[in-house]
Amino acid sequence: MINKTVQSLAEAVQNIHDGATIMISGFGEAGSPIELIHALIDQGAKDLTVVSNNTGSGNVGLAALIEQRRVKKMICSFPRTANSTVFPELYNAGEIELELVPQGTLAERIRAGGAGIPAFYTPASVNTPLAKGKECRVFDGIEYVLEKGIKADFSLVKCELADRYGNLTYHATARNFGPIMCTAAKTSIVQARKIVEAGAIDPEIVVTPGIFVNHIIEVSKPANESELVSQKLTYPW
Amino acid sequence: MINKTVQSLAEAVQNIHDGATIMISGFGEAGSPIELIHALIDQGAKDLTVVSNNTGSGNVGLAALIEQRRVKKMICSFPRTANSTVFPELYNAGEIELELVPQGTLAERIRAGGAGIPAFYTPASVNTPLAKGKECRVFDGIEYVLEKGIKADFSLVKCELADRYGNLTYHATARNFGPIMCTAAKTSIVQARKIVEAGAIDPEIVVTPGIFVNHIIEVSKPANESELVSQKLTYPW
Amino acid sequence: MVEKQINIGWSKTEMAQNVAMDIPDGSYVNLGIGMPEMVADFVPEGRELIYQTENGLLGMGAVPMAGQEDPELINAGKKPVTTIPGACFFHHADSFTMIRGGHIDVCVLGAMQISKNGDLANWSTGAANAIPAVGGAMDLVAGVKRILVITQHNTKDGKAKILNQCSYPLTGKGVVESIYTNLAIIDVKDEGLYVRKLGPNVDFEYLQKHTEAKLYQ
Amino acid sequence: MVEKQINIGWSKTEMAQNVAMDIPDGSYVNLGIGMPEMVADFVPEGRELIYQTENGLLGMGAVPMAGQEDPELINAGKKPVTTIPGACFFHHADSFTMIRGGHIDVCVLGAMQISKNGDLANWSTGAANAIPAVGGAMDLVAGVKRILVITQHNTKDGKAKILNQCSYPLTGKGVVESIYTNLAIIDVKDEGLYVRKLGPNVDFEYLQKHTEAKLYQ
Repeated sequence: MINKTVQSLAEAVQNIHDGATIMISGFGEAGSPIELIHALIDQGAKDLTVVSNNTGSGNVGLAALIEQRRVKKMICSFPRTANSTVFPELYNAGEIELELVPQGTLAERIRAGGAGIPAFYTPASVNTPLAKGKECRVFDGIEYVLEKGIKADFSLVKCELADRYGNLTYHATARNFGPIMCTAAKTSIVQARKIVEAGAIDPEIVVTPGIFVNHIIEVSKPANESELVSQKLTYPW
Repeated sequence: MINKTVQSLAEAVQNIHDGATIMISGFGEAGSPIELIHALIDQGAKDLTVVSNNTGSGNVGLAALIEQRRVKKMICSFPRTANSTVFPELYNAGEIELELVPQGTLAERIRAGGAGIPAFYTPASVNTPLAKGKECRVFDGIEYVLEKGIKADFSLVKCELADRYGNLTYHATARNFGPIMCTAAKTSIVQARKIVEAGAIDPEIVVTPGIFVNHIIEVSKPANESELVSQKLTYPW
Repeated sequence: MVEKQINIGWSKTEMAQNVAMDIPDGSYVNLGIGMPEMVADFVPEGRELIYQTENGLLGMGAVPMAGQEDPELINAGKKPVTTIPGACFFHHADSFTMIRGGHIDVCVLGAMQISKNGDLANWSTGAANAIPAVGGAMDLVAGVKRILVITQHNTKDGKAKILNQCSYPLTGKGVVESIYTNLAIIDVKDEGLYVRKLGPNVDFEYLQKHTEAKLYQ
Repeated sequence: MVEKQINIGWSKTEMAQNVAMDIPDGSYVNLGIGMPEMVADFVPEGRELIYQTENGLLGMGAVPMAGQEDPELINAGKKPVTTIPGACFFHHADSFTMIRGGHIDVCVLGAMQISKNGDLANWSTGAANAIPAVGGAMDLVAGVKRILVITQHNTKDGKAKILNQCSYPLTGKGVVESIYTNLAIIDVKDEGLYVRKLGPNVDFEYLQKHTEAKLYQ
């Protein structure tokens, strides 16, 4: 019987290796799989390339992973956020690389990676510094830049409901990058607020089909990043 | 107040002009907006380019539109189907053009058209006659072919539920090309089995966001193409 | 002296009102972070606008009541929002299908600099030590049908923001349709910058003096 | 004479069984129209396979009981199907994200011709008067991890289907992993076609005689 459920956060992230490329869902704190990130901190993998829209805030979650010097490169659209000090300090000290990508291009590159599209043309960033060194091409009189699909070794994603096949639903704007990141990683690791019986999710409302998911762990009461930050907590506690 | 509902099938299709490119949803009869197609037959527009996975069956729906000599070109992946005689006859007589596109490339070209992606690379059809004359390019040692996004003037789509904003859900495998065709047409015209109050569709389960839809008409008891075909009916009746 | 007079030009709320007046009924609208968000408070009666936020919500409603916030129901500025009946959620690739695909009618953005041909710079000063952060701005200006800019006419230290050429890195080239400042409403046309309306107690000469690029009436 | 003996090789159901044996537990599988569909009936006990059909269903179940058919719940062959608990529906672009993106483990397809280096021709004879129809075959062979072909070893008029080079237009080049015929199971390797298993009462010589391409043991 197919059952993608695992019994602990540690088991969920156990195979992540040094040098891995990891996609991490979330837009700010919404959709950020904070418990999985903390498990990854405990697990020890380093020299990571992380693909995520932001760089975390305070000293928990993604910011804590960066603070532990485990991330050598960030691929993101908006590395500055409220209460984000860890990334800016390391960046200014030259201790972390940044690949800055327009948000829509980031989303499309991830989707392309998952969909077997090696490269596509987009109008975003043409005539800006972010298109520098990239191939530009005119279609029907408009200039576009060639962007490549991104794949990852792992994705860490937060969702709402999951079943044993890995079918997922999300909550509100926590959906954001989760569905496309599940498609673009060799191994997708998902924390669900609740794991339900196969068939409990209406086939019409599944957002992420199980084929894109490898491991599921139930985290019934996920922390809110902003609360941890307001309490000035640092991970590891 | 935004209200995209129209009062008749005739009103829904009234602006379709000669020479228009029209996307028509459906995979076989599942999702085929047969009442909208019949309204288009009544309306009279001609010299149409139709983008649809198949070419219809019997002498109703898309097959009837073709039989009326209103389609100058079909863009599709599978023009032969059970009970499809109209297209093959006209094609062999040289009276209709065919652009044959692999099904996944067809879907991705439609999605690209809707997403502002003018062109993308795909591995499908490389080294086959369908890649002939197209640009090929190697990424990471694998050969891909450049394919262009497709846009349409109109799309005709069948859905399950709709609200006044044009938010849509679908039924089972009738979903197929509907969601992407709504994104790729300047004007998307949708027949819904039921029009419901705004807010009656849970925001988490909307498949087509209303922004992609222009006109909605309720067709509460749509015909099944296969039943009409087995009765050997011809449209116009 | 004219500069010291109190009621020169429009207030921020009046600026937001000016923008809101130019958005037709039924439009799909994306509002940038900051001053652009104010536009939603001044939509003329009888018009219904639908707000898209690029983090995955179409049909964004008002700010929630205190205590009703959901940390996973937020806007692009990461602030709590609500949904209207008829809203829907979607993932980021679908969100930018709306944006890049030309489905959003109007986007209202802030600006650091605007050039006479409608170039916009609003994401980076290009300073060596600044952490660059672009978000969705480049996708929005490349894809949305109409880009309206709302900004103070001059920088805090009195420098012109409407220039012959932007010195900061561009967000997009030739993308701005109209500029709504505290001093004027200016349309970007092929032939140059045309003043459509002057703010209260602003005359053309005064406006030109505070603008590097040549203005036309 | 050997050719007239009755029980040479496998029956169609045995061929389907041979394919089913080679699909591991937990695989995501796409079955082509026709003989490939039979594979689902012979999955060994204890294995759970998930069937994808490219028209938008993952978790396809058995054929519905008479009278329970839904004309909008069909497979790629446009025949009525059912769903298993844990199924889901999706649109065509998402479906081919699964296929093109390498997420489907196994695809079982029919064939008109297969070449010694694994080229597959299964969509068109290239005849002038034939209506060409490709469907999802080219996307499947380009994207799915393992392409298994199930086919009669020879054409109805006795011609070889396993050739040095395909004469029909290709579906894909070098895509076939293994060929399951009534006479043998043959693996396509870099060095050539290797016979893994001979059918009942088939010897290597007989097999080679019915095959244009050179076979290895």
